Amino acid sequence: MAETDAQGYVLLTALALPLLAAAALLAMPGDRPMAARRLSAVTGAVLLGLSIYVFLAYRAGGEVLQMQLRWPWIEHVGFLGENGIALRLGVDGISALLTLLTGVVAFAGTLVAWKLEYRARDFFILFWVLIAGVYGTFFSLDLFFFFFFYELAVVPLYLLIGIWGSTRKEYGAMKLTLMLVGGSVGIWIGIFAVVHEAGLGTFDLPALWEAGRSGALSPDFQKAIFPFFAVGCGVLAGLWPLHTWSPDGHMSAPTSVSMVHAGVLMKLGAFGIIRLGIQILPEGAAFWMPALLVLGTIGALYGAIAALTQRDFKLISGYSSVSHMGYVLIGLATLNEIGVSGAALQMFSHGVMTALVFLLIGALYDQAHTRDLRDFGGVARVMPLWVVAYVVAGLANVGLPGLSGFTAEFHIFVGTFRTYPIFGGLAILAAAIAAAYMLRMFATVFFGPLNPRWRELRDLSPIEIAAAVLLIASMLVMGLWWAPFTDRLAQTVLSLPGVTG
Amino acid sequence: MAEHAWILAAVPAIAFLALAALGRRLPRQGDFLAVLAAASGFGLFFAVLASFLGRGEGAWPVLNAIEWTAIGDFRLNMGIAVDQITIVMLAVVTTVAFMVNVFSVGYMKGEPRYWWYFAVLQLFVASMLLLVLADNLLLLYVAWELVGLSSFLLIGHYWERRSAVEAAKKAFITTRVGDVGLLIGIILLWKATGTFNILDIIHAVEAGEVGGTGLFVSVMFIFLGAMGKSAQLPFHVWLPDAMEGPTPVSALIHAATMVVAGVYLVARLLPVFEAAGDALLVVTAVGLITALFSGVVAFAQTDIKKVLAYSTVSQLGFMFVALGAGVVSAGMFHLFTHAFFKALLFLGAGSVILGAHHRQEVGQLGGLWRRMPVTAAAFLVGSLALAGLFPLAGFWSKDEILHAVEGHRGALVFALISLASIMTAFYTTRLFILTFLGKPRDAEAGHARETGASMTGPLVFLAVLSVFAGFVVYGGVGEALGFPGGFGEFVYLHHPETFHIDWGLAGVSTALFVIGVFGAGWLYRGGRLDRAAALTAWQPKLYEMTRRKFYFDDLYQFLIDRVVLGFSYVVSWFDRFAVNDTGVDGSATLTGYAGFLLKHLQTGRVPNYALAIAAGVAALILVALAAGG
Amino acid sequence: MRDFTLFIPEYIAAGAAIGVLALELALPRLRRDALAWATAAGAAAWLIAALFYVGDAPGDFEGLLRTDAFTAYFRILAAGAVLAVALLSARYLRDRTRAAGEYYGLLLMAGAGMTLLSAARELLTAYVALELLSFSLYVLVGYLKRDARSNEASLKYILLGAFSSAMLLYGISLLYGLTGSTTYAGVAEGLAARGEGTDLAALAAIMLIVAGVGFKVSAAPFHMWAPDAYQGAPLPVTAFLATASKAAGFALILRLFTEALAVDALEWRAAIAALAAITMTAGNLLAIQQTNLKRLLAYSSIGQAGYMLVAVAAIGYGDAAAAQNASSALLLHIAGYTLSTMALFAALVAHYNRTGDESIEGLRGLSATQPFLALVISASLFSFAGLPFFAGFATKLLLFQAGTGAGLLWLAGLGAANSFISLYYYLMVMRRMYLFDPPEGQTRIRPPALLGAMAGLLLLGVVFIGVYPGPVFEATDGAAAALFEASAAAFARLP
Amino acid sequence: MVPLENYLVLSAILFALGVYGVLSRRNAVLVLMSVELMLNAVSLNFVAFAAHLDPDRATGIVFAVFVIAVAAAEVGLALAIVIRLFRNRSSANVDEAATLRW
Repeated sequence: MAETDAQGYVLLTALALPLLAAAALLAMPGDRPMAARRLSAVTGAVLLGLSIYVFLAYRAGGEVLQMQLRWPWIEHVGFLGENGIALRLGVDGISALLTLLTGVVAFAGTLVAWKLEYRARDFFILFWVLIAGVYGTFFSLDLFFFFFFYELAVVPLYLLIGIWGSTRKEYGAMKLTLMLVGGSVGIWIGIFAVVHEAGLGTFDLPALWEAGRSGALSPDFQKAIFPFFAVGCGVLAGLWPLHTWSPDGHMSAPTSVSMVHAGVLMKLGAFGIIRLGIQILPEGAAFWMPALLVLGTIGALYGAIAALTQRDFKLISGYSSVSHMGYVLIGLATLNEIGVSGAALQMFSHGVMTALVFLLIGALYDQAHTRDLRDFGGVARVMPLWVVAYVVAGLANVGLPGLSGFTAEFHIFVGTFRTYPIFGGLAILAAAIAAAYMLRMFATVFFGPLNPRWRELRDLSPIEIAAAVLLIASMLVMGLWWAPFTDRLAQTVLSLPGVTG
Repeated sequence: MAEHAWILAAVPAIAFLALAALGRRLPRQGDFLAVLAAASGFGLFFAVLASFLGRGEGAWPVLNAIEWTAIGDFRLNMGIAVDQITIVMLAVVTTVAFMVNVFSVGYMKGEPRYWWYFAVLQLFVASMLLLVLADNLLLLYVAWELVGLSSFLLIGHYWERRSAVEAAKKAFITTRVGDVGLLIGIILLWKATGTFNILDIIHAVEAGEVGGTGLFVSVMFIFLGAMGKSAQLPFHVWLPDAMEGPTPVSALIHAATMVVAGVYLVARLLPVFEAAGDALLVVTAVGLITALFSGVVAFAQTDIKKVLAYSTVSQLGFMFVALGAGVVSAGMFHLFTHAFFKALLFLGAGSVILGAHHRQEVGQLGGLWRRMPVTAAAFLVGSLALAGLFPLAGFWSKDEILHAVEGHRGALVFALISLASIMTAFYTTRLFILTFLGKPRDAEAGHARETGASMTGPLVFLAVLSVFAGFVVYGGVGEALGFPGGFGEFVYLHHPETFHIDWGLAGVSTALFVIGVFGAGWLYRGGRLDRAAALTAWQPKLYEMTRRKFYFDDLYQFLIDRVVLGFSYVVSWFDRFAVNDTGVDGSATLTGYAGFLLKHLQTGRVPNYALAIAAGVAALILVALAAGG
Repeated sequence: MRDFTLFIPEYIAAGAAIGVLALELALPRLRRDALAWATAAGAAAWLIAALFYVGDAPGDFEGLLRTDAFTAYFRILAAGAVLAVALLSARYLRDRTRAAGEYYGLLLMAGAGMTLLSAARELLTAYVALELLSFSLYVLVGYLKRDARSNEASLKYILLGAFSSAMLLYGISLLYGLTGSTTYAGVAEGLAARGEGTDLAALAAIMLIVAGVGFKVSAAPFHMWAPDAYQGAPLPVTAFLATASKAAGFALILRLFTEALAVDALEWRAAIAALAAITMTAGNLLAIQQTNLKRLLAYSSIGQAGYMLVAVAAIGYGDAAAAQNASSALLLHIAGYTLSTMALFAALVAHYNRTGDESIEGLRGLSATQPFLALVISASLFSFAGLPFFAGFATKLLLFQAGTGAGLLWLAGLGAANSFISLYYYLMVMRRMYLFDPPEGQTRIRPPALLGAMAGLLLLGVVFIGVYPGPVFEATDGAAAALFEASAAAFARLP
Repeated sequence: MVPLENYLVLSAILFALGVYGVLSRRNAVLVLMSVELMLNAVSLNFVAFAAHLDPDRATGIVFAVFVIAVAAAEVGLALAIVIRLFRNRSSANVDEAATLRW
């Protein structure tokens, strides 16, 4: 029972800070948006610092779980036996990487929400509750709190999209929330079954992992329960048939919510599949992974093909998110160390990419109030910085070497080819289609003669530039210098049960 | 110095960063910085060459690698490898880059985004050098993509023009499709041999660890990438459209360097191609078909740059035929000489275009011989070199190819390649006559002026190279320059071959030259088009087909619009209605409807409620009986 | 032996009831909500007295009543509910009717009845306590004499109540016939002595009892009275119906099914499981269509009853340990549910006092006019749906986990699916409050002092259980242990 | 001594009649009378069981007395509500009192 070490409290502060910020904002009077924005910006900055610290402080060579903190919560009551429920925080390679992603995207999201006028304070309260939920899920090593924060990240979505959203916001908000909570029904059932079957009367994840590995959970049981976790988390990860909330949800969500949602929340789903699926039910994972692989590949191809002919900016990036999350699922499904680390890298890379894309779409939509591609043309003339940022994001999306997209996709393709060459080929084909729809957008919107209607569009504001630079920097760092990311992942990925060396 | 050859790539890269960041604010928008970088690159090449030759044959190839990433037992090292083929490529790239940079200063004066043009040019040179220096396929793929990116940016330089943007998009997507093949090939090779390092792969293949259809499939995928980048049939459609970019760009990228990346890749992996079943046969066939096809199409083109573009595609076909015959020295030698005279022709065309106030259509030119003597002379040297006149570079490299084909391939291939070289001679002469001889067909062409020194200088330099580059094939000349011998002794596959002139073959190739030149001379004598018009009248359908480039562009456009986009509409429709409206929303309305039906049981009347209670009791008893029993 | 000191808190409650009635007769000109404060004081005294009995050793009154941790739990619940409803009714009744004495008297009586019901270990005593509670509720539901709907609601409630209590009695008589005794222990021995094989008479008796009790906790198909009664009754009474009456029902079920009928678990457990499944599904599906707030909360409460029945089914299916875990989780869920409902009704009464509008439509723009009330309503609705930060998350998770412990994974899964469906209509309510603008001209209004404070306090309780359910769970675990200690003998005979 | 079964059959019949009365009658008062019928069946049951099975007879009879008492209270209460209904709607018909539905 790893006890608390000093760095554990760093995780606790990173978790508590957004909640405290939300509480502080709740107490503040609603009519002073500037104060709310400043408080949020400070919180965002501190969280970014903490996230970077967590990522860097995670020793690549050390043992898998680091920065542990354990506060017993409920023990020896009812069916809860020894170490029943505990606020147990800890970070492994994958969650350290995703923490960094959350820090970056959340700070960018805060900056983008700066120009939000309508009920800014309420927006930030819900925003920080969502971020706290995300941090909690990446940190918690206790199934009770994992699910607590997993749901917490979904709770504010309805209001965030419903109140501050754009086109068809009510439909988008309801559909998004219901589908995500619908998915968590699967997780609920999975939790009940696993906690009961393990017979330890505890929600402690490492104990359940041990039970999964040591055979306390019989192979048949694991095969039966894995689909619940896979589908439950798969909905949030954009698993193919359950992905339709992504295009609609993003179309109606406000900019910073889209950024955080596509950037981070979809990774929560994939992270759930690792934490609950692969780690607790290794035999179940080994049995079901081919099915997940097929769904992932369909998702990758389907998302890319559908994005080809969309006319709305956000729909294109919505479908491209489905496609890129398809890669993550393929990476996970390969169950070999390169593929799975590729999936983790893709989570980070896609997170940063999509956040930048939604930031830029928001910047354009706020001025032009239309997202139909055909209305635009030659925007480079009036918004050069915006175009440069979008081209960088687009090229990362396409997998241009030197940017994070290629790093992740390369690992996934290599990993997939090792076990399923045909699917590897299909995945690469999907990447080529990605080039098609991204180039199509470049040609119709950025270049070519300027559509006179947009003569007075203004370029990115300084705040938006800061957020964009932060996101592009993370893309470049991962694109050019792989070592810090892959070294941290190596240890954790190899420790996952069922992952072949 | 050879093991630090990566500096060659680093200098232009740094120049790119400097220009991209503060190009707009630099004096003269930083063009001097670009020329300086290209010049230092040119100089540094000689330093690397000297250090490379100084080490002696035993120490080749010179390697230098660092560990890039490691996950479990998956190790990845990145680094550079300098061997004979690399030296040839370095020579070509640095020289032509230097010339193009100098030429661009004059040509691009007054153009929009002048600084950005030079910035991306440096990015291109840096990534091309990285491609050539890479010791493993992964780094090669990285450079391959960066080269594709810079070509996209340069073709689309005048992005105000819709046609330029479409051409850039077309180029990027077509090469990208090829890159898909390349990446699949690389990973399949990695799966078979366990490494990305080129030399290790070659040793593994030669040691026989890998073979059979698996190797053939992966080699074909790699060749797919080469075909995409080197614009071989059916991927050739993007190169003629790439002429939308500024002409110096066409000279550097679409003549000398980028398009030959495919040839370099095949040359580099030739031992693997040899071991992979009849891969070389495929390479020969593709090269041959492309050479013949683009030769014919070049007849009917009226735009100077389009003719030269199709000529490049055809010459690339020649190189692939040489490699297909298994003779790497012939292929590389033709690449070496072709780079110079094709760059010369393109820059000459650029000078013509600028001189004749942006006229590119041959129909509007003519009689420029007197108005632009230096450009005309340089263009003549380039054309004759391309056509294969005796002492010029083109003759020696084409002779080497004929020699290789005669030795390793059958008479049919020899006949076809000869026909192709006749065509080369024919369209080169046609182009020269229509542009420079006869009377000016257009008022503007009437008073064209000779371009400035900064542009004619490079023309002269390249003209000199086009004349004397061929002699490198001789052992004596090679040793004089410090090489172990002639080109054959320097660049070889298994064992060096010393060159000795075969007069019979030389006679044949000169005959081919004569047939081509005089055929065109007779048809277009004195710049008059009457005989040509008569010929087209005789076969109007055939002429229309060649002029419309055998409808490849229209076929692809049809395919994309109907098949790809059509399928995409179907998929997005399916996603909208089937998966979303029926699947997701459908189940929601279903639940709601169930609630609606149940609601009507609640009638509000007490007897109904009492009935429900009584029925409930009965039902409970039945359930208990069924389960309890 | 007769130890009268066991039920002093109940005497205080009854005394207070009579005192309130006397107070109104003696001083008719008294301000009407003064009675509310008197009742509240009485309930508070009762609550404090109840706290003294928490730690005591189990006491027994003639084998008929047993005061242990289980009874203490329900005593506190009843006192708390009565206190809350009294405060809710203060201003509500002042605006609607002159005579309020009987209202508050009966409220206290109902509370006392509830505690007796949880203490009863003999069929007749249980029946009398049940009827004491039911009769008080029949009157309370129909208290607004001039309101036709309140009248109609109480008519339906009493007719169907009488009908189902007749069924319950018939079952009890058959049981008496079969076992010759009316104490739970005696019944258990009698049933055990009857040997193996399904015994149609016993089966019929048990099913009739299940019907009677099912009516009390509004389990489908005996639930049809609930929506009309909740809609017709005055708002505070609806709160009392949803919390105290339902809790009392489950107190009776727990005593009855862990002791008297434990032996024949094989017979009734399938029926209870089916009842649970039908109740939660019917409750949630019907709630989707609702436009009236009270009716929506009626169906939501029926859904919650379905979730609670899962624990009862678990008692039938699981072994002694699994049954005890299920009971403790059930008691925890009841505590969480009661707190959430009371918080919700505090906010709704405050809103109703100002607007007099019961429809969901009436809540439009509440987040702009009264953000604090909107927050409390959203919190309680999220608690019902089982979303984090709020009691429902922890209690529902632990309840279904205990249910799975007894091998009822399918029922727990159905419960999870139903909670998901329930989220839809809770979001529809929040949609009105947050996504719509308030009717024009309405600006920011400060929430009423008393109800606002109450809502805030209860909200804290809801969040406390949601985040840190530890202490409350330990208390309910103690209560469940006491329950099973009482029925240890009967449960031991279980095969 | 009349055999126990006869009493049980009689009480079952009474009970069934009562249930039928509640299900079919429209007038609230008649519904109440049917419920009374059912309660009488219960009392009969208790007395019969007390007589035949229970040696000291006390429990059954006490139960029967209580049932009668509670039944009386119930009718008193129910009639009060029915009168209220009659005042508001001038009819005791249960079907008309159906405004609260769905």
